[in-house]
Parts: sequence; C-alpha cells; structure tokens
Amino acid sequence: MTTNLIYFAWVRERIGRSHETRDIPDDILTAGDLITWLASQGEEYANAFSNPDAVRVAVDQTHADHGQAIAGAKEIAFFPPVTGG
Amino acid sequence: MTTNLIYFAWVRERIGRSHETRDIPDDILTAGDLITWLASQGEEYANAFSNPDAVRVAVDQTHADHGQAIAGAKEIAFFPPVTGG
Amino acid sequence: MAVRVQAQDFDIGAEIAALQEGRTDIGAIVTFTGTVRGTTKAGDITSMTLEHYPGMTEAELGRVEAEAHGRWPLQGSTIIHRIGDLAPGENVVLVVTASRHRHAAFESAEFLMDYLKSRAPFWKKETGTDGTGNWVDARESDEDALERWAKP
Amino acid sequence: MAVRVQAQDFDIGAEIAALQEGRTDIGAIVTFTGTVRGTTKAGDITSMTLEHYPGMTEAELGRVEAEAHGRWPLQGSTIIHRIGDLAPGENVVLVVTASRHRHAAFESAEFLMDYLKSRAPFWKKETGTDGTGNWVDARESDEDALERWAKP
Repeated sequence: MTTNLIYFAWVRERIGRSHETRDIPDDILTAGDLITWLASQGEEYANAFSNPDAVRVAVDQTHADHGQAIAGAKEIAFFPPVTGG
Repeated sequence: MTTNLIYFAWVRERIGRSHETRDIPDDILTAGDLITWLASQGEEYANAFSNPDAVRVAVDQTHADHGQAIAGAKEIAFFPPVTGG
Repeated sequence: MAVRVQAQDFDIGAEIAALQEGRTDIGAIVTFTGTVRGTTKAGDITSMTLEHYPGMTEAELGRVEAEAHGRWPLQGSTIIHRIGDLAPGENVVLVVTASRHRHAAFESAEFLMDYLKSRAPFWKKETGTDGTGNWVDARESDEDALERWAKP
Repeated sequence: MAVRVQAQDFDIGAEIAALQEGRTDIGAIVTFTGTVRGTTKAGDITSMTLEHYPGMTEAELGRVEAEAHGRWPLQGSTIIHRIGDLAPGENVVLVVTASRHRHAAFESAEFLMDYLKSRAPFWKKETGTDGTGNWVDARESDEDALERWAKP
C-alpha cells in the first residue's frame, strides 16, 4: 500500500522531513504496527518513535488510536499531543 | 429619627416620588417595621408596599434583610429585586 | 480593577487593550457582553431603560469585583454597566477578566455576572411596541445561579 | 459558524460586531482570547511559534464548533487561531459565542476552548532568551478538562 506519511513538531524534527510517500508492507495492519515498522527504518525514525505512547496518529485527518486499522488510508500523520489554544 | 428614604423602579412610580426625608417614630426598629409603617402613610404607600416580600431594602447603600435594625441609618432605600446585567 | 456606570457605549477591544497594556504575564482574557434583545417574554420591545442607585451601584460592583480577586488569581478586571434608554441590539453590560490561565478567567467572569445580576442595584423597564412600559421581573434562575459560588 | 486559521492578528470588536450585525435576538456574547505569556514553565521566552496541520485543523475545529451548536442554543460562533511566530503579549486564539442567555454563551465558549486545546492539531514551540527552542508539553489538566463535557 502506498501512503503519504506526514510528521509534525518534534516528530518532524527528529525524522528530518515533514512528509514522504512510503510503500507499506501488507502485514502492517494498524497505526501501532506502522509506528513499530517505521522505528526500524533508520536511526532518525528510531529516535522519533522511541516512545510510541508519546506519539499521536491521525488517519486521513481524523484522530486515531494506535489500534486503528490503516487499510485504504491515503494520509497518515504522526505528532506529539497537541498544544494549541 | 430623621432619615432619607429613597425609592426605585416601580416602588418609586407607585409612591410618586424618588426620595423624601421622614421623621420615623422611635418604635420603628427594623426595615420590616418601616415598611409596615410606610404602608399606612397613604394610598400610594399602601399600593407600593402591598406585598412587603416583593420589596428589597438597602440601609446606607448596603443590602439588608427586613429584620435588620435601622437605628442610626442615614439613608434607607426600597426597590424591587434587581434586574440589571 | 475598574468599575464604571455610564450612559455611553463601550469599546470591548479598547477595554481589553487597556488591561493588556505594557504587560506580558496575561495568558487568558474573557469578556462577557450583555445586549438588549428585541423580543422578550413580554413581546417585542422598542427600548429598554436602565435605572440604577447611584453610589450603591458602584460600591456593590466594587465589592463583587474585590471578592472575585480574592477567589481567583486575576491580573485585571473591568465592569461597565450602561444606564438610560437603550435600543434592541445595543450593549448593556461588559465584564472583562484577565488571568494566567483560562479557567480562572472564565470562572471569575461568570461569577461577576451572576453576582452583578442578583446584587447590583439596576432595574430594567421595557417599552413595548404599543408604548406601554413594563418593569422586568427578576428571574429565580439568577438567584439559583449564585448557589454554586457558595463557599463550603 | 466560522473557523479561521491565519498568521495575522484578529480584531475582537470586529468579530463580535460581525456576529451581531442586523440581528436583535442575541442577549449574551462571550469571548475568550488566549495570549502569549512572556514567562512560561521553561523560563523567559522571546517568541512562540505555532505549527499546525493544514486541512485537519480546519476540519477538527469545524467538528468541535458543530458539536457546540448541537449542545447549546447558539446564534453564532467564531473560532480564530493564529499560526507562525508570535511575540509575548500577542494574541494566539479567539473564541466567540453568542446566545440568548449567558449560561449557554459561557459554557459553549469553555467547551470550545477545552476541545480545541486537546483536539485541534496545533503545536507550540517556545524560543528562550538563550535562543534554544523547546516544544511545549501537553498538560494533563487540559485532558482532564474534557471530562466534565462527557455525556452521561
């Protein structure tokens, strides 16, 4: 599955890019699986995802739990807990 | 005791004046006594004070219960429940 | 802290700016603006007349404001209440509170309005479209609103 | 209902006037303004940078606003959030709610802020007086603030 991945705040800074398009293996079923897989994609990813619980996920611009299925997603974003307002 | 009496809103309209100075008999001890006594001072007063519970009192510009002593008061005001804001 | 009773309108943006001027320790500002509704329980109205008790009004608003500053860590507050004849849509009352964090600003503004509604000596008279005047009745819900501020 | 994400400042008085224009059925208007504090947990700062998720931000704010209109009888609401670099004292966020009565206006404004703080995808980075950047941590109290809005 080819999916757009987007990173914000310190997730973006640690990975060193704001977005990329990735071909995701078929056995990656949930957002949590995707975090685990991304953490294996190099030192900068390992650093960004060293504490998966600190990372929030949005699937197609909607907040998602780590357990949420990502099949068919066009855009998946990773970011710290929000701090606006 | 010579005291300034002040009336607001429909209390003022029913009595037909906004303020007056009255010599109050010595046996009038509380705000409630004063209301009862004023109600006997003519038709317009009887009309204004026909329902004493509907009338609020301030003694020297501070909210007061009907049971409050009025000895030494310089200014006593009578008005309906407030409706500002 | 500032309390004003006036016939003229107020400028909400200017009142906020006055509280903020020269300081960077405020994080949250809440304003409440009360306006004249054109249709009330009594029907359509053409104007609302605000009567007040000069002297006591300012004293009572000052007491309420001081009480709010005792309960919440406020960096500023402003209360403005208009008097005289007001048309539907016009401003009646403004409360502004400033604090470091939002909950103090929100709660103190609500507190000020709840107390103002039940304690400040103002009285509203509506004039209906048929020209008749009608003193607005106090609402029991305004008295009830005070209960949540009762100290344990 | 209106949601805007913008770099430029907002004019609170103008936003209120826009909600009121041409109508006399509003009785209560509440505004909340969030501003940059010059001193935070991390010490003195020289600027605050707001990053956001374009598209999702507007969608999320729109959802929150629609939820507020479902819960309270609102006659209007506006949410404006700034992005980019802001100096201490500058405005960050504005929420305006308009209703017939004050409790709906107060509660819905608090609701909008509580949800915005925990759901809208904005991130703050502080720059300290020594030039170091520091992403602001989410506050647990902001998540707790949502609990009172949970439906029974």
